[in-house]
Amino acid sequence: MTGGSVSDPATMPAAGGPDWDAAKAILNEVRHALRHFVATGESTLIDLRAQPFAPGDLERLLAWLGRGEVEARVEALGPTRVWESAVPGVWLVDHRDGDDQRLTLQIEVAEFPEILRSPAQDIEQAVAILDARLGAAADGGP
Amino acid sequence: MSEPSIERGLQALRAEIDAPVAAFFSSCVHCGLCAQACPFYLETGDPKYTPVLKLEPLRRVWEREFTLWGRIKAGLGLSPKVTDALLAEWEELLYDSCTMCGRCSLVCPVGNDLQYMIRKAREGMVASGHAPEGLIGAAVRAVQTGSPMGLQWKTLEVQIRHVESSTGLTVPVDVPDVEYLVLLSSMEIINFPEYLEAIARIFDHAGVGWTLSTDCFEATNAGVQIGSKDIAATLVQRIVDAAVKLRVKNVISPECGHAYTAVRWEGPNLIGRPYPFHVYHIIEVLDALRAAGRLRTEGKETDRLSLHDPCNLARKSGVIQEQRNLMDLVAENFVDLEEHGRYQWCCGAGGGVSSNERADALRRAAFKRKKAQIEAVEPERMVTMCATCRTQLEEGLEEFNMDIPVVGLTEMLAEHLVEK
Amino acid sequence: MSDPMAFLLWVKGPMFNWALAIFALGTLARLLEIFLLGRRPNYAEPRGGEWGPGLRTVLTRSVADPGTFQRAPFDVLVGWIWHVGFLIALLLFIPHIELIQALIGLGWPGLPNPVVDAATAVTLVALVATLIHRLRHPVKRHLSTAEDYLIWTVTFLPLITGYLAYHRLIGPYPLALGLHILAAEIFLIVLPFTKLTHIFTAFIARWYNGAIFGRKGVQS
Amino acid sequence: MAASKTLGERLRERGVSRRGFLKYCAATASLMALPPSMAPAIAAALERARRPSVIWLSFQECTGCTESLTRSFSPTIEDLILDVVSLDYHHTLQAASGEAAERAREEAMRAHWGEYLLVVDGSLPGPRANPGYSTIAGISNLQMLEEALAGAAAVIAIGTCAAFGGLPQARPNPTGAVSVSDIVTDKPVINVPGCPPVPMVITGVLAQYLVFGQLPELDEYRRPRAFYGQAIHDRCYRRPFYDKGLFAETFDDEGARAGWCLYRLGCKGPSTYNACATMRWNGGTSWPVEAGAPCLGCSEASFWDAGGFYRALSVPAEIDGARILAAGAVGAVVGGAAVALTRRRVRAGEQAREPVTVDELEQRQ
Repeated sequence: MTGGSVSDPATMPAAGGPDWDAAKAILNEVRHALRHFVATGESTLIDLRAQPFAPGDLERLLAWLGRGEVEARVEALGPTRVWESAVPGVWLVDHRDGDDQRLTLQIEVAEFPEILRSPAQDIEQAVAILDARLGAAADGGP
Repeated sequence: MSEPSIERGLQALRAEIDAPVAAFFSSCVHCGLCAQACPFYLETGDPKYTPVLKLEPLRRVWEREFTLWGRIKAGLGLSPKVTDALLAEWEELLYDSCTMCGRCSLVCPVGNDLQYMIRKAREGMVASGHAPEGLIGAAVRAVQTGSPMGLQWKTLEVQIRHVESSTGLTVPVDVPDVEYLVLLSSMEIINFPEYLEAIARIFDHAGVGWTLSTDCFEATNAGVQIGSKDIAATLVQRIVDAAVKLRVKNVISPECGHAYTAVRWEGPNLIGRPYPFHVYHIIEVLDALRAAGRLRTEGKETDRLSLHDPCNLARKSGVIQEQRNLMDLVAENFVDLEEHGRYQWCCGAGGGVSSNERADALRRAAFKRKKAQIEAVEPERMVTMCATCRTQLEEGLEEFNMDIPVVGLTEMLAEHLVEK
Repeated sequence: MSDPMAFLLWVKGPMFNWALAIFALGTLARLLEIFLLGRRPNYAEPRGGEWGPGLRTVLTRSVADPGTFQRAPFDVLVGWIWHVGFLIALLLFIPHIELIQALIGLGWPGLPNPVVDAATAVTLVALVATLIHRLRHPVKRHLSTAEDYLIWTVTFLPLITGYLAYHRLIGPYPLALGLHILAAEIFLIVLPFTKLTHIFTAFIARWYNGAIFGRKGVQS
Repeated sequence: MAASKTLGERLRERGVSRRGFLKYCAATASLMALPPSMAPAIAAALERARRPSVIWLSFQECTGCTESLTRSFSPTIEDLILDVVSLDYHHTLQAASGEAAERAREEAMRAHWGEYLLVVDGSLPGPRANPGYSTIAGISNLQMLEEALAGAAAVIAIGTCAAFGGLPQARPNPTGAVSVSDIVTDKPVINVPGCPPVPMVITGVLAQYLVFGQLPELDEYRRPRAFYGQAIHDRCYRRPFYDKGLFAETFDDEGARAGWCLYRLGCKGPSTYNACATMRWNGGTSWPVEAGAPCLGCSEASFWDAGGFYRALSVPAEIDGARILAAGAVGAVVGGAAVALTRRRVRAGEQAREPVTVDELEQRQ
């Protein structure tokens, strides 16, 4: 946990919405996605890369969204950082490549981001992998 | 002696085109608002009476001969010529359905002075032989007898005797070096002899020096109405000669609208030089006397009175407040028509229409606009200061069985003079 | 491959210069055709001035008298709306101001685009209304010549093409913009040879009207 | 050539995990300017995608387009794309040179006849131009293009020169340069203009072909709508200033510092269709307008001949003031002369004129 708690007034978003156009449009989309999620359980992905942001807009938007309770890191084809914003169900997924250059930055409105879920096909092979690891241990592991 | 012809007509039209005319025709966008100012269109509903359309012959001459593109179009055969047939067709539009009241000139959003151009267009009609019979008759009588109605001095003389005997005053005739030469109109002499008596009494009351002239008593100008500057100049010259001969300081135009504009505004330009005297309408003179405290009146008319501004006097000459000052002097229940002064509506008889028997039906139709105005105010009597207007109002009101007498302002004023 | 772009460059380049040249030629010819005719001397004793009343009429004739407004409210209102809207679109749209500044070196602040856009939309509707009115009103229908409909079209086209280009409703964009510029050029070319000259001459006409009446002591 | 393996197989061979593949697909969707929800469809398509052969011909060009491509700041994705693409000939990037290089081209053409993707950057001297203005290995550009075209599945014209003629075609076009689509009539052409194109757009278009195996939706200029569907102006973060009428008047005034609209400084954003405003350059770092430079309109045909880069879009290329003044003078003379003639005629008429008399009037009666 690097962000403050949700109840910490110091990190609470300022009262009122952000006043710059790009953020307004995206937050409107987020709001719509949240309602849709509550109503149907379907998640939504919003690509933050292809947006007409002015310099600093993205940073301000991220700051405004704040930090929630969860932060995670995935290592696959370079690091992917995931954190929940101060708004429950609104996640930020920051995909980066091996050189830590950003590939995409997405808002995912869901219970948790898809990238965190263990792929079903991997789980199918999980017992085999576990056995392999156990076998390796029996053969002379630690 | 040559004859009227299309060539002479075109030449006359050409000679009339000046910078204002070119600016006006350049500006017309065919919005049709002039129709909304024209009693002839409004009361007949016939769009052919749209004022700007009445100018088509003049406009064509301008376009074909005075514009670059028009010359090219004419060269290509795309711009129709002005033919004798066209002028014949337009005779009704230029004479029967236009009193040159000038209301359209005041309403046109691009500022076209249509009345100014109608006057000019009539020059071409006369020169090409397309003037109405009634007006030709009046013009011929005016030139030949001195009066458009063929009235002789001896008729007036009888009236003078009559006035003298009823008032005990002397009507001055051919008295030189006085302040005012008084002109009359034939219609007044015949229909409203009260006017001369009123003048005699008012001027005696105010101590004004005045005279009639045996050389010229007629103020009206059939030449202006028909649209011939040659005839108009002849008639104006008679007035100038009489005034110069008697060495008067001022000439008074009678209770007649077009006579005033003819003498006051057109006259000097017809003869090509300024007058050695001033010209006033009788109402201007009376208001000046009032302002100078030389009119002492007693009593006031108590019935509900309204006022008809003659187009020529109000809209076309700026005499608007004067008659109201005089009304206030002698009437306590005076109410203006809704649109009055420079925005007044024409009675439908001016500009030669009343001399043109062919236009009778149109003239009566056009009156309906005035009638509606009068009905809206419901006066007990109408007051005016133009014999033509007065005749039209009387006839029209009678036709519609409206019991509203029409009086002349001068005579009404005379009735309230304090007796010596 | 570059046809619409070539078209745009043509209307922005050679055609634009031709249009302006024809406009200059026609307009100056017309103004001289008017002013050189002059007026005959007026010997009648004036009751009022000419310059003052003339200039006043130049301004006041923009507003209809109450009676005319009552009798023809549509003409007055819609006429005002579309003239003002047209002027807003023409003179207060930033790209137009840039063009004028490049041409004559004079510039002024423009209006925000949504305002100009709204004015243009209103003007388009008003112009369509004037056409319908012209086709239906007895006086207008009777008065109207082919030129009147031509002028309506020539006036309508720059607005509609500008609107379409601004909203990118037709493509490709160079074609849309090119059509708009071409429409404006047609307007300029046609102007000096048709009643569109009233853009200039109405003020001359109003001045003469005011002067003629003013001399007689009437504020027209 | 191991072209038979699918992309999915190749990725797994490289040890890419399923999460990695998911991430790859998300990045690819973003690259193709597709909604993120398309990622599963991309994943499914990529599982099946084959490795296409690409032959890249460079003609009258400055190598800026290739530079752009290799400066793409998503090396992983880039590597993957280029890895799954079999770039069989690219005379700047390939190791081979001289005759060996040309042989590689001929071999690739033979091996993938009818299936390879032909990428062209640079314009070429047209059929009526002197072919000597641009040759490779003694072969004229036109001949090489026509030979390569015959067996190509589709052509991608990379950069404004290939797409529209570009700077070589600028007046007076001494080499008779033409665009690829001026030559190609019977094969699908995708134009990817820009001087150079946004690197991510180049790879995005390749990825699109790779993933879906078909041409993307194109606009009137055969540009993929996904990247060229909106004007710079309509996606520009400075647009609100344009709408409010707030403009930088010079490059160093208050407005310029405050980031106001660059229209008055000549920005061609309103007439330019490209992805700069959203994709940005240098890995999303910035783009020309953000850097304070007006858009030059480099992805549009004829941008090179469309007048000054720093003149507002609505201002004509050249204003011929002398001609306008001359025309005005001619108008004045013609109008004046015409009026003078008319006036003389009227005056002569007036002098010869006989006054109207009442006798004449009566004649009519």
